[in-house]
Order: sequence, then C-alpha cells, then structure tokens
Amino acid sequence: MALNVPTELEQHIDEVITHYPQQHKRAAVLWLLHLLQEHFGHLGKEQVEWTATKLGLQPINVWELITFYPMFTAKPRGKFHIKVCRTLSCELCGCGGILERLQRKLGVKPDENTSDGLFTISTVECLAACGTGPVMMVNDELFENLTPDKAEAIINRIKTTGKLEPQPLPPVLPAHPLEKRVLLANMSKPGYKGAIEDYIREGGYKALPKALGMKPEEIVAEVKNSGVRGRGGAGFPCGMKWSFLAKGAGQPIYLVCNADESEPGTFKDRQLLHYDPHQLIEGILVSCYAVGAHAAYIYIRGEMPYGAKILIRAIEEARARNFLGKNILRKGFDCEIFVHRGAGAYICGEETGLIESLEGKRAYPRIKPPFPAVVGLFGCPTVVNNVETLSNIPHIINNGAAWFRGMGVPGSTGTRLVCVSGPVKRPGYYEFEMGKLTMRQLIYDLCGGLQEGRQLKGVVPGGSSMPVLKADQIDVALDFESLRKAGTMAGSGGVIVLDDTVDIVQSTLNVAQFYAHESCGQCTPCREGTLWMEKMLHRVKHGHGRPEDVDLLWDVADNVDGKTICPLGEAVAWPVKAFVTKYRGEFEKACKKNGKEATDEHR
Amino acid sequence: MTMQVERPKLTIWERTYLPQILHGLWLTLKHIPQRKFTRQYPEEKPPLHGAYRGAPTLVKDPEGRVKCVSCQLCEFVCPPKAIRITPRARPEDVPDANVEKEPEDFVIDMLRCIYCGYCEEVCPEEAIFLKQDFAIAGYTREELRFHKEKLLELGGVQPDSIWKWKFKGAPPLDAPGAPKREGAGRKG
Amino acid sequence: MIPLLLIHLIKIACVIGVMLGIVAYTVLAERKICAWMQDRIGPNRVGPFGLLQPVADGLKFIFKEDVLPHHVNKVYFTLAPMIAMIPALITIAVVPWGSQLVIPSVSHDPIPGVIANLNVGILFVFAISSLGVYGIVLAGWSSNSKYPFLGGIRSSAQMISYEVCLGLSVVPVFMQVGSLNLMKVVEYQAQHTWLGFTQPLSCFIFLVSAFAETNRLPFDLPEAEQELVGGYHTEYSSMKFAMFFLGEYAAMFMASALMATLFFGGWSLPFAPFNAPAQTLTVGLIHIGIFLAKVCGFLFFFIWVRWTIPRFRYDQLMTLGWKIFIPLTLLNILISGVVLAVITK
Amino acid sequence: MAEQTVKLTIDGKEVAAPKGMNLIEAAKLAGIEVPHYCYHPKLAVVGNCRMCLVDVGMPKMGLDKKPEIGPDSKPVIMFGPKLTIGCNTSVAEGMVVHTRSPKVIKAREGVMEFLLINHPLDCPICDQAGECRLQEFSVDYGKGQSRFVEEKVHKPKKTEIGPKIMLDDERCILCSRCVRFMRDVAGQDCLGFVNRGSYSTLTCYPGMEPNTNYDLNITDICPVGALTANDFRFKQRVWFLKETKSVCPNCATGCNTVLWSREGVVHRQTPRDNDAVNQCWMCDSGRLHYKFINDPHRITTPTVKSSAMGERLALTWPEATRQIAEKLMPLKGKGSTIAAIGTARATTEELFLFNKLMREILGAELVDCVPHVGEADKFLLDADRNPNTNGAKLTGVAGEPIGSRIPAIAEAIKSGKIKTLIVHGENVVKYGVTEELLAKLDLLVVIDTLPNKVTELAHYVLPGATFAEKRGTFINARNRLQRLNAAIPSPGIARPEWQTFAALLNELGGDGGYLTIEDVFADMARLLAPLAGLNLSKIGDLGVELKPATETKGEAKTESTAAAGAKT
Repeated sequence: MALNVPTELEQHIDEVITHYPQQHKRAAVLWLLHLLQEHFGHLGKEQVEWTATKLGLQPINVWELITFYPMFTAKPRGKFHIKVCRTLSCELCGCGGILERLQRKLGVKPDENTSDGLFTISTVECLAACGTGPVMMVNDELFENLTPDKAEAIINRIKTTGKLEPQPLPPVLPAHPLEKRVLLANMSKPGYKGAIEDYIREGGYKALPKALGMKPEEIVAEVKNSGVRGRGGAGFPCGMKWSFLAKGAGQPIYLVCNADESEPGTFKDRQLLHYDPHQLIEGILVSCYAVGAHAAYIYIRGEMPYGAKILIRAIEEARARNFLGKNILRKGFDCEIFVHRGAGAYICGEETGLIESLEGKRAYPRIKPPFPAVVGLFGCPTVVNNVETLSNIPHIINNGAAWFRGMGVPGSTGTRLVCVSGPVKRPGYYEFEMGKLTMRQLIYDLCGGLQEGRQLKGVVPGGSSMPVLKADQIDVALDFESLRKAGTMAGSGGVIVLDDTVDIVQSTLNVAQFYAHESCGQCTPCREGTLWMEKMLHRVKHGHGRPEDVDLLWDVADNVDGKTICPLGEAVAWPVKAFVTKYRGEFEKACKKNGKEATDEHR
Repeated sequence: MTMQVERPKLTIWERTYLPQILHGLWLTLKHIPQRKFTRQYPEEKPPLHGAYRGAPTLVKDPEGRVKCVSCQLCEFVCPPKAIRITPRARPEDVPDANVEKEPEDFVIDMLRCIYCGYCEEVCPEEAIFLKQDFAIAGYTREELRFHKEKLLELGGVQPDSIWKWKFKGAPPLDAPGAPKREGAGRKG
Repeated sequence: MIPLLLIHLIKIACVIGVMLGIVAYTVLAERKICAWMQDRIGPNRVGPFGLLQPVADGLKFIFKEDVLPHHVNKVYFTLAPMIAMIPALITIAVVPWGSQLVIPSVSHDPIPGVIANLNVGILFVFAISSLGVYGIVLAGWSSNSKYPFLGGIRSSAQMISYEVCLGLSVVPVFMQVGSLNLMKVVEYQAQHTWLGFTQPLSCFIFLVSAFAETNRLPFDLPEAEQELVGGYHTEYSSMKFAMFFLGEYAAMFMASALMATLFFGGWSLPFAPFNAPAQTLTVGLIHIGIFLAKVCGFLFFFIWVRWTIPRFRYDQLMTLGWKIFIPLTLLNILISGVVLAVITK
Repeated sequence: MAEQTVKLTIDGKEVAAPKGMNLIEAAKLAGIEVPHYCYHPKLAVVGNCRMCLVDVGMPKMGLDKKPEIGPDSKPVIMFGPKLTIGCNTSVAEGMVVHTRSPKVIKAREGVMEFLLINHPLDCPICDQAGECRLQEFSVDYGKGQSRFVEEKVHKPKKTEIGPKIMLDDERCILCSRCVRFMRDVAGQDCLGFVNRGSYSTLTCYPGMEPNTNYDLNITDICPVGALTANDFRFKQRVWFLKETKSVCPNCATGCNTVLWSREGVVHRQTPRDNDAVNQCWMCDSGRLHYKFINDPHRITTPTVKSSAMGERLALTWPEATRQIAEKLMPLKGKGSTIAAIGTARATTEELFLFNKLMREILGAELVDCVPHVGEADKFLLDADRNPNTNGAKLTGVAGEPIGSRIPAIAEAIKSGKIKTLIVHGENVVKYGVTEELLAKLDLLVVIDTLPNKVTELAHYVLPGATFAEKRGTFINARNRLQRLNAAIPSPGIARPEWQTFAALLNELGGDGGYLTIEDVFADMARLLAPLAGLNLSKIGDLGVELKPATETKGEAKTESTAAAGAKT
C-alpha cells in the first residue's frame, strides 16, 4: 500500500471508526473518504484500496461509493472547486448567468480543471439555500445572493489572495407579525449565537432532565398526544412511528436524525442546524430516551460541511456538561450522538436509503417490509426523524402536549417551518401555526408579494416533488389536510413560487433533470423513466417536440408513479404529471413550436 | 352418386371425325402467320417482378460492411436446411466493434435451396436478399455450395437504415480514475 | 459421252443426296412449323433462321456417346436401325422424279427421270417398304427392355394392318392406268386427269395409311412418348438413334413422293409444256422441281397433321384399319372395276 | 413439524401455499406465471426489477378482528392504492391477488418498456437470444412497440469479467443477481455497480475479477445477455441445441446437468435444478469438463495389436469379441492369473457387468478401481473425483478402500503370477502398474475412450462411450442414485461399455441376455438389495436416495455370486 497517510489523519480516521459498531465499521467509509479527499484532493486507486483494507472491504465496495456520491471524485480537481447550484429555485433566480460568466471567466467547461490547477467548476443539484439563490459553494464555503458580477469578484479575490475567506452566517430574518416562532424563537433573539451558553440562557436543556424523570412510555404517549407529524415530507405521525419499534429483541435501538435536507426548495433544516444545534441535540436526547436508543446518528448533508462542524462542536459542548455520554445528568441513561456526513445524494433523504448510506453502502432504498422500525440500521430497530420534528420534542416536553395541540388545526398541530424561494420580494423561512395561514397570505403578506411587475403563475407548495398549484388555487390553508385536499402535499415545506416569466417546460425539464441525476438506479421505472423524461423534455425544450410527446410524457410519468421501491418515483411523477396537466397548453405549444422532426442531435 | 353424362349425338359426318380434323387443321394453320411470343432468352431477359425470388445472396451496406451478424435465424428457418453458418467474433480493433459477431463462413447449398424466401423474411439485419438470379449452374455439387465470398459478390450493396453500426463509444470503465458521468443525460 | 452406269450412279447420288437433304431440312421444318403453329419462333440459333440446325443436329448425333446397354442383343440392336432406314432409301429408286432429262452432250437418249424404271414399280415399293417393320420389331425385341418391346409389338401390328389398306387402296389406280409402272402412272395423269380426282377414296385411304405406315401422328403409337417413353428406340442413342430418325423422315419423304406420283400427277402439271415428257433440259429440270414441290407440299401436310391431331387410341387405330378402311378399299375396287367396265364398254 | 399452509386466491384460483412463501412461488403453484428478473429462488430478495408487480388485496377487518362480509356474502377485499412486488410479499390467509388486472398489465408494459429503452436491440448478435427473459417477457407482457426516440445510454460493450466471462454492460438490466450470487453464494464480493441512475454500470474492480470455481453460474442466472460464458460465446444459437438431462461425472457430488448438443457435438453443460444435490449451481471445473467428448483423438473402433505387422488392425465388434473370448476361455477357472482394473467413472450397470465378468465368470480375485482424489471445497466439489465410487463399492468392483488392491495387482504382474489384465477406462500407468509391468503381460485388454500409454501397450483396445453417449446410473457421495441419458451417438462404432461386457459375457458362457440397459438394471436390482424395486424410469430426473451401501453390501454379494453360480 503505497499510500502515505499522515499519522494524525490516521488517528482521526481510527477515532471516526469507533463511532460505529465494531462489526459495522464499514459505516465509517463515507467519513474516511471525506477525510482522504480533503487530504489528497481526490480518491484514486491507492485511496480506494487503502480504505478497503482499513475497513476490511473489497475495493469494489469502495469504488461503488465513489462513483455513486457526486461529492467524491476519482480524478484530481482544482484547488478551488466551484459548485454552482442549478436546481429549480436557483434557476428561477438566474444561476445560468453565473455559470456562464464563470465559464467564460475561467475558460473551462463544467468538470474541467483550469490549466493552473486552481479551479474546477461543476454544477450541482440543490445546495439547500434556495431562499438566497443563486448560490454557489467554493470548497466548503457558501456564497449566496449571487449575481454574475459578484461571482466574478469572488473569483478575482481568490485569485489575488490565493485563499478562500470563511463566509459568515447571514443574519437571521426578523419575524413577521403573522408568524409564530417556536423553533426559530431563540435564534431570532439578538445576540443568540447558538452556543450552549446561549441555549441554556434561553431556557434550553430543561426538557432533558424533565424527560429523564419520566418513563419512556409516558414520553411516547405525550408525543403521540401532541399530534406532531413528521416534517420531512410524508407527514407521518411521529409518536406512532415510535410505537412501531420492535423492542425487546435484545438488539440495540438506533435513532437517526435525518438532516439530509436535499429536497429542492427546502432550506429550513439549515437554519435549525446552523443557528440552534442544541435545540436539535436536546430533541435527539429526549427521543433516544423515549425510544430506548443509546446511540443516535445525525445524517447531515455532505453539502453542509459547516453545519457538521457546528454539530460536532455542539455535541462536545453538551458532553462537557454531561447532557450526553455515560450516565446523563446522573439519571443512569447513556446516550451518544454521532454526526455522519453524506456525500451528495438526494436519495439519502429517503429513510432506508439513508440507512444504507449510513451503513456505508450505495444509498439504495430498501424494499419494505421490513420497515426500519423492525430491521433498520445495522439490522436493528431504528427510528428515523427529521430535524424539525426532533427539534419540536423539547418544546412538547417543556410545555406539554396540550400546548402543542393548541397550535395549528386538528390533524396538523404545532407550527411549521416553511421556506419560500423564487421571485418574491422577501424569500426565506417563516414559522407559523399550521392551517392558520393560506398560501396567498404567505406569498403576498409574509413574503411581500412577487417582485415588481411580475404576476403569479403557480406555486410548488412542498419541495419540488410536490404537485404544483396554479395561481387560482392558492387560497388554500397551509396544513397537511387542506393541501392534500387541494391535490398536493405539504411535503418538506419548501415553497417555490413561479411567476409569469417562467417557462414551464424549462422548469419541468429542470425538475426532471434533478430527479434523473438523483435517481439511485436501483429499480427499473425510476432509473429509466427519469432519464427518459429528461431527454424528452430536453428535446421538446429545444424545439424538436412532437405532438404526441405531451401525452407520452404524462404516461411515462404515470408508469413511474407508484411502481418504485422508494417514493422518489412519486417525487418525479407528481410534479411532471401536475405540470403537464395544469399547463398543458404550454407543452402543446412547445411541441408544435417549429414542427421539426427530431434530429440525431436530440435523439 | 354417379352421374350419367349425356354424350352429344353426332351426325354421321361428324362421326367420321373429319370435320374436327379439318377444323383442327385450320386452327393450326391460322397460327402460323400469327405474332410470336418467343423471348430470345440469353439476350432478351424476362422482365422479373420485383418480388421475384431468385438465388439468396448476402449484401453489404454502402460502406462495404457485411451486414450479416450470423444470428443464424435463416439457418433455423430454412425448410430444406440449405444454410450453414459458422459464426465468429469480430476483431476488437475495427471501428464499429459494437457489432461483435460476423459470419466466418456462410454456405447456401443452391442444390437444396427451394427459393422460398423465408431467409430474407426472417433476417433481422436485412442482410440476405433473394436476388433475381435464376440461372444457377455448375459442374459439380461443391461448386453449387455458395460460400460467403460468392454470396457477397452476388448480393452486392444494399442501402439500409439499420442503426446497428451507429455507436457513440463510451469510455471504458476499467479504472477508478475514469471520468464519472455527472450531469446525467446532458448532451455534449 | 458418259457411260450409262456412270449416269445411273450420278442419278443415284443426286437422288440420295437431295432426298437426305430434304429429309434433314424436314426435321428443321418440323420444328419450325410446329413452333409457328404454337406461336413460337423455333430453332434460330444455328445459321441464319436456324438453317444450319440440321448440320448441328448431325454433328451432335455423331459426337454423342453411343450407349450400348449391357442387356441388349448386340447384333440385332446394331442391325435394327439400319434395317429401319434402308428400305425407305431403296424404294425411292422406282419413283419418277421427273419426265426425262434431255442432255445431248451426255447421252443420246433422254435420261429418264427415275433411277429404275420398273414395270412393277409399285409392287417393288410395297415389297421393300414392308421390310421397314423388321427394323422396328428387331429394335424393340433386341433392346430387351419393356418399353421398346411394347413399341415393337404395336408397330408390327400397326404396320402389318395398314400395309393391307395401303396395298388395296392403290389397286383402283392401277386398274385405271393399266400399268404398275410408276412412270406410266405419271404419264397417264399428265395426259388425263390426276388420279386424286378420279380416285378420291383411294387417295384418302392411301394418305391415312401412309401416316400409319410412317408411324406419324396421329398414329405414332409405336413410339408414344407418354406411355412408352419413345417405344422401340428408347434404348438408342447417338447415330443409331439418328438412323431411326432418318428412316422415319425418309419414309415420310417416300410416302409424300408416292402420294405425289400416284394421285397428284408426279412431275406433271395439267398444262403444256408440263403435261408431256420434257423435250428440253430446262423443262426436264422444271419437272423435277414440280415433283419436289409436290413432295414438299405433302411433307408440310404430314407436319401439319402431326401438330394438329392427337394420337389415336390403339383400338381406334385397329378399328379404323380393319373395320373401315379394308371394307372401304374393297368396295372401292369393286366400284372402280364396275365403273371401268362400264366406261370401256 | 407440519408446515403451516395458508389459503389465498390468485386470479380466481384457490391456492394453498406454505406460510412464508412469496407470491411468485405461490402463483407458480397455481400454474400462473408472474414475470420477474431480479428474483431468484436461491438468492436474497431485492425487488429492484419491478416486473413482478401484482395487485394484492386483503380482507377488510371489522372491529371484531374478523373479516367483514360483503353483500355477496364474501369477505370484503381491500386493495392497496399501489401495486406490490410479488417477490417480497408473503402469502397471507384470505389474500386476493390479481396478476392480470388492467392495472398490472399496464405496469408490466411500462416496466418492460423502461427495461428496453436503453437495452441495445442486438438480439441477432446476442448469445442469450432464445433463452433471454427480456425477449420472452417482452413478447408475453410487452407493448410490442417502443415510444423511445432518444439516444440510448451507452456503456462498455466488452468487459472481461475474469477469463471465463464476458460482460456487455449495455445489455445489463441491473437486476444484481450476479452481484448477489458472487457475494452470498460464491463468497467473493467482487462485482458491483458504479455510477448512478440510468448510467449505473455493472463492473468488477480491476485486478479483482471473479476467480472462484463457481463464476460461470452467473452466466446462467443472468436473465439477459449481459454475462456470457467465453466458452460458449458465439458458438451456437441455443435454439439449435438439444437438451439432455445428465449428471456431471466430475466428482462424487453428481450435480444434475443438462447437456446441450447439436448433431452429435456437445456444446455446453449447464446445471439443472435439484435441491437434494446441487440446488441450481455447479462448479466451473465440472461444467467445462465436457470437452473430451468431442476430442478428435477418440478411439472409434476396436483394434488388435498385430505382432506381425507391428501396427494395430481395426476389427469389427463381433470379431473383436470372438477373439478376446477365445483368449479368455481357456483361463476360465484359472482366476488367479487374471486381474482387472475397472473405473468408478463407469456407470453402475457397467460396473455390475464388469464384476460379473471378472469375478464370477473368469474368477479373478484381483479386481479393483482407481481412486481419484482432489481437494474438496465447502460448496459442491467433493474430494472424491470419481462420480460413482459408491456404485463401484456396491457392485463389488472396488476394494475397501477403493484402490487398495492395485499394489497387489502390480506385485502379481511383477512376479509373473498374473498374465492377463483387463483395464477399463483408467490410465493405470499413473497408478502403479507401470509400462514395464504391462509389457510383461500375455494379454492386456483395454476399454477406453481416449488413447494413452495403456492403450498403446494393449493387445486389444475396445472403444468406450463417454457419459454423454450412454444411459446408466451413478451413485453419488450421498448415496443418491441418479440417471444418465444419452445425448449424442458415440464416434465411429464405439458403443457403451455395458454392451461390450454383455457381449463378452455371452461368448464366455455367462448370462448374455442383456439386450437393453433396462435388462442390466433389472438384474442388478434383483441381486443388489439397495436397488431392490427400482428401475430406470422410477429413478426419475432427480434420482432417488439409497439406503447406505454398507448395510447390504455383504449379503448382496453372496446372493449375486450364488445366483450367478446357479446359472452357469
């Protein structure tokens, strides 16, 4: 093994391996690859084989991962890797111009290195900062609210200084009168930095001792009683999920916090993780106690390196105060929380895909049954909850289920974090009681309406995988039931506003492109259907459509819908079907645009 | 059920056969000056229908490539078992190596061939055609076992729209350093 | 002056030569005419209009492999085709081709237009031509094979039957002419009328019987291709077959010559100077021409009939011969006798 | 423990299936085909092909936990909003399954279309054509027409997956059967997918190609033409090949196989399902062991060594039999001068006749077989490389242990005691009977299929038939009696050895009434207790388990000797 790994790095790696059960040390592979890539710049044959030996794997197992996760690269990249987000919200805000300017500026095409070895430009799928689009990341630093000029200035600055300056976190947006901030309450207070002192000062870590004084079943009952539903997308009642756990089989139980916020248009978890990590950690600890787990993993997106650092620091702070670790607060409860970094795969947001990824495999969602509550992480019963869901737990424990139920409407209790992106005056994140606001209020009151001179064309209510609402459908209350009745879903709370300048065909193409890129390739309909839809839309968009393509597009989407292992099938089928149905005229026009036969170039 | 056929009653004159004979003689005589139908064969070829099924042949495409990939469907379908194919792999260094197989030899026994045209009908590559040759002759049996070269010579070139040669090569994925295809499906 | 023998030899050579030439071209004519009747062109590859076809055929026959099957009686097998051909060639000796040729430089006396001016010419003809059947019977028997054997049997029965008709049918002719010399018969016709007009029944029966005697359609039962695969000559090939072939066509020529001689005035035409023996060489040659033209006419008729009328059934053939023609000829002799008796009185 | 069964309805048919069985297997019980690609009965379920989608309904449960009864007095069935994959759904009481509803048909058409859009339509080139699931199901369940006009995804066409296998990634439908087989069954985790989505590509890490003795099984389980065996690549189209059920003669396991032959030439050997022996796998060494059948050097005719001419003369069978019998006849009753070496690669019938001829008719004492021993693996390959050691023991040809009398034979030849040696199918030179010893013999009769040192020295060489050319039985290491079938005719006038032995028996005054192999087996079944009551057709394609040979061997031998003695 010719690879020269510094002792320090190897020690770090050995430490990371201890985060995972001994017989499942393979799970450390993503961390290892991150560390090796940081050190070596790329992951070549030597790195692959070193990793495989280190973890007792076959090289193919490692190589499978490198080719699966787009954040890993097998060939060396430039010193500064510029990742421009190309997904829907950023596209609506003009990311194309930035990409074009950067390419011209550096004289390279995407995925090429500049001759001086300094830069590589890539397009990436959603950096979870849709409200401040267009965005790009240079190495680990995120640059928001870009314009072509700003982007060029950043490059110039890097060129002249030769280094990358750390970017400060943007200030927290002030609350709108119609909002009710619970989860965002702390961070909205001036001077709140998210450190443990701040959190304790604002009344944090009160729920933990209270919970440790209760019986786990009581906590589960309380959570069940509160009616809190999963905030990740599906909206499954959290308490019920906990009660499905197969306990008593002698196996450990795991809790996994799903911080892989990758649904385009969604960036709520970013705030919770970056500004108030202890709220989440307390939530995790309470939940662990409730479900009987002694280890929890926070699976955080690879694209949020800063968030991972914050979390690790927060965990250390909590450990220092014995909120975490052995015999927490001397109540006899042991619990560890580990941060696990993803490496850029939307599919890791699906709970079984996330578990597979966490186990160090390609994020292939598992067939159900068995559900994770029975056979999950490392073959053990596992609960997977969203960041926002878990962040709610301390508040429920502190204030009781009745308080929580008092907010929102029956069936959709509590507050909801909603992120708005697209051409509105004030894009960003808002927290309000569920069902108490309508979409119209959200857009026109909270967000201040559309930008000057624009008309509303439609709105995607819950991340790009949810069916679009037309402009005349926005008088719908923002809660699970009302949105379901309106033919769409609350999803992950990522609201994407489409104005009258938007080319629906292009937007559909953008969405299809995202899903084609993010399809894991495991099951047939999604693997083949997503790329087919993308190719077809690309052809239609470039004037080579045929009249039959409109129905064909719908039918292909329908053939994917509900036929797949995981919900990614629906995630691509729903928006495409909704766009085609609701804006059929635009598609028909695009397909008839010049009546040219499809040429070889677009075949 | 038997049926009694009523024979025509003949007059004595008729029964001498002479009127019939004379009539016959007149008839044949009449034909002597009439227009002749004879075709002066070797010089004057018969106009064959487009679907005429003459000798089966192998064709090349306009770029001179043997179209046959030796799928052996013709061999399978041939009712008199006149076709024998020996397949082989194509060399890997040819530019269109994606078509991996070709006939090493392709024999049609013209003595066995019944010109039914099933081979042409079944051929998925449009590589075998029944051309208009119908005068197949030879001095020995072996001479009439047409091999690949002979069949290709007879078949000549036949343009087609079969896409099998069109292949945009993919970079071999033989090393971990190979480029990853990001940006699924983006053209270029 | 040329010796008489030489003159005879020259005459024989000329007659045989012309006859074989005509025979050869009859074969071509047969094919051509049959083609025309069937709206075809016929052989046209060898020479202009296929005129050299007989040469090609001859060459082909010569070069073909002479197959001698092992099961045949070799002597008779070889002999048979000769026997079949020779009678037809011999009988021509008594047929007058012309009146006479007056060539003072060659001979004082006019040279008669016949090789042998026999008084019993017609009897000679019948005597010799009836030998022809031996060739066929011999061929059929010596081939030692079923089809030739059947062919031979049929042939002998047929020829013997029709020889009777043939002989009887011409009796009235000679009764009228009063001579068996064929020269005389022609001269009689030149002076009087053609016997075909005075003896139409004789003429008809002779004609039909001649078809039967020459094994031509509709009476080609001995060789019937469909049922006997060629009959008596099935086993023959090359020149042996050619001899049968020649024999058949020579016989046809003979039959035509006899028809012309007996019923259609031989070399004569019913007007001067063709109604009397020639006094000049030119007229003499024209007489020969007239005779050959008539022969050719009958040859054409033979061919014409062949490609028109289908083959008779064997029983029909026999019925026709024995039950119809023999009574008819006998009746004809009777009537002719009576009429002649009345007229001469 | 009795297996619990549940009752369910599949396409209107009532099916009783064991608990835990999945719907694909349950439908198979009902004679209904549920198409599938990734599911394989012997591999883990992954459910990624989505071809086996079916409509599953369960009885609606009332508040009393009993099925609600509808107006038609049948339980009310609740169907899910989505279709379910059959491979991962276990049967349940009262379940109602539709495998041919319009919804299912549309889903299958959709999946079929998806599978085909990026699949090269190069069936004319592809070796899988004719046994390709993609072809079969697209005919049975496909739409018949593609609506895909875009450029297909291109992937590597020719990748060598080790020396034995060729991979065409464009044809791969990513069902992962091979990955699972190599990882879970063959125990070498060497295959995997790289890239993502539609660009996913099956591959192995360079330098880490499959190198187990079971690699070729992945070419069998590959439902499409992605993985093809180099050994069979471009050799023959499968539709020309005749399938003959056979048994692998390469070791004592006796894997059930199919021989694929055309016009007297065996082109490949593949495993056949038999859960009692080899499940559905076989080792590569056994699979590729068929090639000697088609060896151009096969012995095709009986020959005699002519001392006068110094060369071998060809004989007809009657002549050869007569000559050998003439030489052996005077030796009857002088058994101590005769030795015989049989082979445990022969069929039980042949061994039975060999034993009868040598021991009972000629009275030879020194009769044995040659042991062939190799290394066993933990899966199928047995250390005993003789396919019929138990048969040799049962019939009495083999010593205990097998081969123990070989040194005695060599010694007896050396001392000049043994003057006649009959060798069947073994190159005994390699096993202690050296060339010098063989040269000392007065009479050496060899029956074999391929020439070797022994056939060179033999006075008489009689051609034998290989396992593919004859009928008969083997008894495997686990005492299972299995049947061979003749796939091809023998070359020249070679014939199965049992016919040769039967002819010699006849000439030498033994019971020669063996006209067919059934006669031989009948006699064997009469005399050998473990085979009692059996006949060739009763054995069936999967064989039958015998009682251990050792229990009955002793008595069988005496009985057979007595019977044979009474007859002569």
